[in-house]
Amino acid sequence: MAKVVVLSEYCKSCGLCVEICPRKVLAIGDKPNPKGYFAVVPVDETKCIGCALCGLVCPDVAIEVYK
Amino acid sequence: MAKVVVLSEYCKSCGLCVEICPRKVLAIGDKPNPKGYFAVVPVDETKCIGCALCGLVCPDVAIEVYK
Amino acid sequence: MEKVFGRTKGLTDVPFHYCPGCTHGIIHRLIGEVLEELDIIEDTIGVAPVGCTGFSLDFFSCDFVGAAHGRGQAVATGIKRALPDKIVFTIQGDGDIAAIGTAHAIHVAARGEKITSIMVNNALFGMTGGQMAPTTLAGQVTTTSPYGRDCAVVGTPIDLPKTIATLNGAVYVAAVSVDTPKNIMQAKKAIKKAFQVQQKGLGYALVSVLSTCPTNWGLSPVDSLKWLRENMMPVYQMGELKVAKEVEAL
Amino acid sequence: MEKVFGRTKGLTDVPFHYCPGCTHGIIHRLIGEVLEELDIIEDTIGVAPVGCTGFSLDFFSCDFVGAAHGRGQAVATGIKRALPDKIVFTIQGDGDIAAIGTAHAIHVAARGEKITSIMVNNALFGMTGGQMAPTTLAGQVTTTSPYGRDCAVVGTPIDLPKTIATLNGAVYVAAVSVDTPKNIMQAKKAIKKAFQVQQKGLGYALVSVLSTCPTNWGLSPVDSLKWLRENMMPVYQMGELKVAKEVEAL
Amino acid sequence: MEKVLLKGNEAIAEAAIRSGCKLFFGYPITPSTEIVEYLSKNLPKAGGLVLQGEDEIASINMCHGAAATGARVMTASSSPGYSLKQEGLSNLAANELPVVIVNINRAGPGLGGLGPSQADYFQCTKGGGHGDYRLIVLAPSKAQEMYDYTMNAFDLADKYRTPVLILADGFLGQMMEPIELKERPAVELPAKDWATNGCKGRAKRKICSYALTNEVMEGYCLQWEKKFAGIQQAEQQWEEFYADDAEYLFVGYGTCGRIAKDAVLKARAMGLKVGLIRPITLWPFPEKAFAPIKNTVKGIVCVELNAGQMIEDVKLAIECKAPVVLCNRQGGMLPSENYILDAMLKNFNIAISEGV
Amino acid sequence: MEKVLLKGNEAIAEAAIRSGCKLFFGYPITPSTEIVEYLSKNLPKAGGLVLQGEDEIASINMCHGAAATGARVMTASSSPGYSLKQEGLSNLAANELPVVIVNINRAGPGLGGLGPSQADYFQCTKGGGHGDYRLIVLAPSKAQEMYDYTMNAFDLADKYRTPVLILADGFLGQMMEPIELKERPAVELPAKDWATNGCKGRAKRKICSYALTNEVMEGYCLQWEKKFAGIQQAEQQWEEFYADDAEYLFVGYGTCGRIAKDAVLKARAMGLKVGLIRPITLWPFPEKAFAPIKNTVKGIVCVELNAGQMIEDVKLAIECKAPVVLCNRQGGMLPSENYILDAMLKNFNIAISEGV
Amino acid sequence: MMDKIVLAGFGGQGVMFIGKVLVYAGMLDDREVCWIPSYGPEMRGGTANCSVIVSEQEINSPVIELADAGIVLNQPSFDKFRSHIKPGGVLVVNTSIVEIGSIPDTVRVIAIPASDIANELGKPALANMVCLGALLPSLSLCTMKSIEKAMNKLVGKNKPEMYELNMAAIQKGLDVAAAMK
Amino acid sequence: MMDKIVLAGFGGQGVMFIGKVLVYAGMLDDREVCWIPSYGPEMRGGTANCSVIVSEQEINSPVIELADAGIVLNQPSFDKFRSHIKPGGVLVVNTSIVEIGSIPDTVRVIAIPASDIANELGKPALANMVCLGALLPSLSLCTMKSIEKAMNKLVGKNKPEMYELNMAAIQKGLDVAAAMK
Ligand SMILES: Cc1ncc(C[n+]2csc(CCOP(=O)(O)OP(=O)(O)O)c2C)c(N)n1
Ligand SMILES: Cc1ncc(C[n+]2csc(CCOP(=O)(O)OP(=O)(O)O)c2C)c(N)n1
Ligand code: SF4
Ligand code: SF4
Ligand code: SF4
Ligand code: SF4
Ligand code: SF4
Ligand code: SF4
Ligand SMILES: [Mg+2]
Ligand SMILES: [Mg+2]
Repeated sequence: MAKVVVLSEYCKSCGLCVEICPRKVLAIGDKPNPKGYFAVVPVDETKCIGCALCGLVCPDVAIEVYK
Repeated sequence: MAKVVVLSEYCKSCGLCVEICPRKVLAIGDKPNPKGYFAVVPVDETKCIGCALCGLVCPDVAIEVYK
Repeated sequence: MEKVFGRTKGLTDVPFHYCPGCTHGIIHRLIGEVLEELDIIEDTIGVAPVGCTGFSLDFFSCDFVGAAHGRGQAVATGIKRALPDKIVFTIQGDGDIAAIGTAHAIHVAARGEKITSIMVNNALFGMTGGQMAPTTLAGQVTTTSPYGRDCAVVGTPIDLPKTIATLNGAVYVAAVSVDTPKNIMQAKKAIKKAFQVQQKGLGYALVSVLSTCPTNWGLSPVDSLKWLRENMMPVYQMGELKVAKEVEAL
Repeated sequence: MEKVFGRTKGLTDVPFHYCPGCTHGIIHRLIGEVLEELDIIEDTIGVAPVGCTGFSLDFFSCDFVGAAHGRGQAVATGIKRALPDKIVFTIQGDGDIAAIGTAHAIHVAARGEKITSIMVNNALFGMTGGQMAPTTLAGQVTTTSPYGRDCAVVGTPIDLPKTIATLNGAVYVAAVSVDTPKNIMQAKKAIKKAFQVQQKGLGYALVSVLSTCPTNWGLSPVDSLKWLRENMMPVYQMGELKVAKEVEAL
Repeated sequence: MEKVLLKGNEAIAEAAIRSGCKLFFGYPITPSTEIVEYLSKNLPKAGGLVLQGEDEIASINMCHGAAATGARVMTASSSPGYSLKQEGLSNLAANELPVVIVNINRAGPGLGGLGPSQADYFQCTKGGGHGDYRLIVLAPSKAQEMYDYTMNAFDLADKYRTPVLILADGFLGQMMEPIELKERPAVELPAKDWATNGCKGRAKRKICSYALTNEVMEGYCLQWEKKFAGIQQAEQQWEEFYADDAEYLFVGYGTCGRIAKDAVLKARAMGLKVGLIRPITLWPFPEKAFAPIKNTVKGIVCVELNAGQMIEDVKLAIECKAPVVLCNRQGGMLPSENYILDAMLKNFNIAISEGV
Repeated sequence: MEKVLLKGNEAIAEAAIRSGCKLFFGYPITPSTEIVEYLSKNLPKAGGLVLQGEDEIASINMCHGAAATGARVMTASSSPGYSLKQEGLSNLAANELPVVIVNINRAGPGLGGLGPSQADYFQCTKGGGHGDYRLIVLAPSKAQEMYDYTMNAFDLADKYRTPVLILADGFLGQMMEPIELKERPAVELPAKDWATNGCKGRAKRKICSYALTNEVMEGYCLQWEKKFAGIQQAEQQWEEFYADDAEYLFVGYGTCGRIAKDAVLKARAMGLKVGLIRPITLWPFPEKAFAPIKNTVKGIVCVELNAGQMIEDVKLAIECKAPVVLCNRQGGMLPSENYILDAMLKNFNIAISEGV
Repeated sequence: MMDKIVLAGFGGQGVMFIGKVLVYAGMLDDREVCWIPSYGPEMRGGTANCSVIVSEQEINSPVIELADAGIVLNQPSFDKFRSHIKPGGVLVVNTSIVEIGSIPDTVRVIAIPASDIANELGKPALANMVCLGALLPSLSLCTMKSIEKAMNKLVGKNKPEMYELNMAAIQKGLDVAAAMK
Repeated sequence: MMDKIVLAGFGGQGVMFIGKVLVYAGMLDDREVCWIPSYGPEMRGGTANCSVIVSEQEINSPVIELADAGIVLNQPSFDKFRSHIKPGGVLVVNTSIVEIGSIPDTVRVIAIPASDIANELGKPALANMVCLGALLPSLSLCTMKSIEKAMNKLVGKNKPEMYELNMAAIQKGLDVAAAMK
């Protein structure tokens, strides 16, 4: 069991986490955050394996991973 | 037959030519030039072999060698 | 459930000012993690000269001093000489360290200043809108090389770590990248070692990190990583360029 | 009888200002001879920044520009870029090129400026009365290292040619000495090659010449040559440090 | 003539090209960077060369070398970068080398901000470098003047063999306005018979500024002093705007000068006799502009984007014969025409009825 | 107290050591070099460190770093080297970092000569760097003052968190005079609760001078302006010499100040009411010294080693109420007391009989 | 007569381009014009904005204390510029992205879902042009005709299809706004 | 009362040292003193010179237009300084090296073959001290006694034999000059 949390106020919608996730857990969301970026959201949370690759590549430290 | 000429107004009496001359042709003179340096003079001109080592080491280009 | 990945204590909670997808942020995080892991947050003074990293004073949890463009390493020298027991590091752009800061880069290495420098190499002046830097690649288009960098006129890109490695006081010199998870892990290792070198007082340590500038490269963040990989990594000598004997033991 | 040795046309008839026995004079003469032999006196513009060579503008027969301390290579770049068909050279001290002029030294090499630099290395700041330079030897006493250069504090002497050789645009880098007739002849050869490199437009050429400073070393001219031989030559890598492929043909 | 829209910075660059500037050495810095960017694109087409120096010091010294050969050459920077050029500028002045320099003043001191500022006035006009020298300083107030004054700058530099500075701010540099790309006026300039460009067929030349004795150095100083005194007499430039009958006067240059015009128009609309003197040359300061009014003007408001610098020159120009007050904004902020008009009304207790 | 013979430069260095200066970063340049040489020998004995920077820019920025930690730190240079420090100085002022800087002014512009000069007056007092800032500038006139003022400089720097400059010339730097090695006066100084020395047990600190918006930057500027205005009120220093009843006045600082004293004595011996004001702080300029006399003095001779710089401040200080003429030498030359007395007699048509 | 117009949004949203179209339009009509970008470090990741003045008289002060009209393309821009419009002025708001908060009621707000409209036109990037169209009728010195000339100058020759798309978006914005009245 | 003294010669001839002896002597006598080296690029290979002022009053102007006394050790120094002595002043000339050319006849010249005398004393480097001895009687504020104190301070403790040699040379100079009168 693993869980990914996106701190959406940090997210800038760069898409690097979306690209790297081996399970396609993440996707660009459709709600702008206060800065106007469409923050990433986990679209298929249950598939997350907690590999933390998304966190590793996130340039804005917007991701937390739990396991 | 060789000849060494010291342009005494250039000479600063550093002694490098005296030291290098294989024939001991040169020596520090005893008359100050206009700048007050005791310019080198050929003391035994006839021994000069025109090797030009003195000219080569003279930092003030004060030496001419003829052959 | 346990947190297996999250924000390091080495960083404050201020969001980065960087453009979306800019890997400056990754490098910041790695440094923050190293500060935390070595437990030196409270003993460290960071220095950031101007450049995109110039606004990073807010981002790290340690004390920080802002320097003029190019002067980070001189400022760091002053700090370290005043406080030899503290840890002092600089984070600076390629333009900063390899153009206006060249003399300081050479001389902190020559003197063996016991400081750590992280160079963020994005092959141009990012902050000012993407001009050519000494590190700009052959043929690369920037706002001041609109027809592509012409090496016949301005020379080939400078590989600063290679040059720094010739100086005795530089005991650890590495060039790393943050384009893939694996390289990110390796980058962190190098950065950590560069701080450990200082902890042990061995000499000067430099880590050059290849980084993207999606904004000025005119590429998406994902494409930027690819561009970096395909264009920059072959040009710059990668890996540990110099590991002095006393550093090998680390 | 024929004159087999005498004053070259490359020099004016103004007596040098240098101290008695200072080998700056020998180096000047060699450059003058090379200018004459290559028949480029009228096509050459020399640049001398401040330092003992700073007053050499009167001594050479070619046009000359005086530069601020450390700025000779930047000034030379400006001249060469304006007049690409002329020959441009700098003559500068070790302090000048390896301390305040560092950035320019690195970047003329990086850019491959088609100029020739002659560095006169006497292991200290001569002009200002003998202070420590980055080139000062370990343990050497100067007015600012009164207890001898302490490398643990200020680093080991910098071997600039070695560092310059890492830069692609530097196509010819040599270190020579003028302590013996044989070495003087070799020095001249290197200087000549450095000018020929420029004539052919191949890139940047640097010749470092080890030189004495009897005044500030506190030694007689003869002892100074010995000191140079015994103390400086083992520290600095001598000979041709870099001969790029295109230069080999010369 | 067709007009084109250009940023002020681009106008400077275009004028340089059309002035026969063949070399540009510079280092990017906001808000001056469009100059090097525009030239990188367009100078090569005109047979010239842009070379980025490794820093501002390299750049100004490259200008030194290029100018020594007789070529027309320019560099541009902004406040911190301009500070780095001070030793170089002092050298250029001492070596009497014609170079055109641009300082797009941003807010300082220190790293400061990028907004428009006039806080480098002292640095630019009184010699930020060591020793007695002055730069001719031209202060445009709109894009067209960025263009025109740049052309003038190259001629003045060659005429007097001296570095000439264009001083503007980020606002003027970034703002886009229509420009007439006028042809250069024909000017007669002295031959560059001092250039070090190889001594074929003539005696060798040298360009340097050191003196081995104090006596010789004093001789140099007196020569330079004389030259600068000549420039001071001959080259004062300013614009007058409703100044001849003005009882109260604004003095402001660059951005402040143009804003003050609207304040003058407003005041005139109120029936107040208010005018403006806009210094165009900051050095030489246009003292002559003040000669006719210094005994009659009732009060002067000096409008500046700094803590009060040019105000000293204004006071000296009128020999302290009327009150001079400062109206300023700092740090990149601009005053509005209302703000400066208010300053005048309040400081001098001008009742609006007075004029009506 | 025992007197020792020291060169002026050495006196500065000794005073720095006795002021608890722990770090010196500098780059040799005639005629300031004895400072770094003396300290290289003696600072280590006092537990301090001398580090030669790779250049003047490195040196001033090393000072920046050291000062940020709260340490007392100094650098020294001479005119061309001082020019190179301008960006750094602007940064120090903006970052409010206490550093003592020495400029042993030599003849400029350019490479110039090594003789005594005051041609850096503008550069030193009006801000040679970019932006609105001032250095507190102290101008000693003899070796003892080189010592005393240096001690004062460190305290002023810490009191106001601002860089302080000692401005002297090569003559004062090289001349050897007897000095009393006075103990430091006890002074209370604010705690350095802003220093970046590791955040153990407290919130992190940062020292920087950039602003992301013009509004914030204007706030900074206003703060600095206020601080400098406070210094201007509180810290004017000057020496008066026969000034209270003077009808004619010399104004001169440093070397000129001491030479002018002999001119005053000669004039007084002739029965002329001549006096001297010797500014000690060049910034803030001692306007207060002129307040009592500005309505009565008949004429002022400003004695300078330049083409006329301080004369502007003198005119402003007396609001142009009396004629001010320049008496100067340049390029390293010094005026004699006779030369400057003559200038007074001639310019103001003072018949010697007038006073007798 | 004089139009002072502020334009704001994210970097990628093309506000600078709106400004350029307006300023060219003015110039080609022989007006006095000036275009003032905001610049500075805050640009990085923040909002981009510029202003344009089109005038019948010489433009002395380029300082815009309160604008006659404005366009805001994103939330931060709305928040910043809602207080920068003079009483009686107009603010065009891209309501596809912006939530209209409080705003002085002296300001006439033209709320238009520009991004959605642009999407419909097949090019999301055209939201800026849609807004320009919506603003056009409120400007005193700028007509559709001059905009056409400007657009022609700016993109016409090189990219005829872009010219068409831009003009279509402007027309659409004009129409939608007119319909809303 | 005030003595203004100029001292000139080659770098190696010890003129600076004469100056130091004089200035220390003055200080130890509680006079006001000041020692002014000439410095500058012209030093390299040229003449070295310094001046000393010993005074009963505070020394304001340190500028010496015309000196009361001088010592010149080589030809270039003589040529330069012969015109720098005030009428009635004294110039000691090392005639071992210097050829005395024209000089204002208001100046009293003490011509002394100092280098030869120093040679005889076994140390050619002492020509400077010989000249100092020759000058001493002409100074108003400097006695043999104070010179002794100064020499003691400057070299005494460290090199007693140097002290003796120096003092002997000074005495010799004094004697020879006296004998010449
Ligand atoms: C003295 C000075 N010169 C120039 C600048 C303008 N400037 C600021 S940052 C920068 C270059 C930034 O490039 P780099 O160091 O590579 O950092 P990046 O932004 O790419 O991370 C320049 C030229 C300045 N601030 N100060
Ligand atoms: C900006 C500046 N800094 C310092 C100096 C003083 N200075 C002149 S030459 C010199 C160093 C000379 O040493 P080097 O270059 O080795 O030449 P050398 O005299 O030994 O031949 C220095 C420090 C100066 N003139 N200008
Ligand atoms: S932890 Fe791994 S699997 Fe889970 S979201 Fe992140 S990258 Fe995908
Ligand atoms: S990598 Fe980070 S910033 Fe980028 S989209 Fe994912 S969470 Fe957002
Ligand atoms: S040429 Fe040779 S032999 Fe003759 S003097 Fe010179 S060194 Fe001696
Ligand atoms: S080497 Fe030259 S300068 Fe030296 S003594 Fe011989 S001739 Fe004279
Ligand atoms: S400009 Fe480039 S380097 Fe700077 S923050 Fe943006 S993407 Fe990163
Ligand atoms: S000081 Fe040294 S380097 Fe300079 S001329 Fe004298 S001996 Fe030569
Ligand atoms: Mg970069
Ligand atoms: Mg040297």
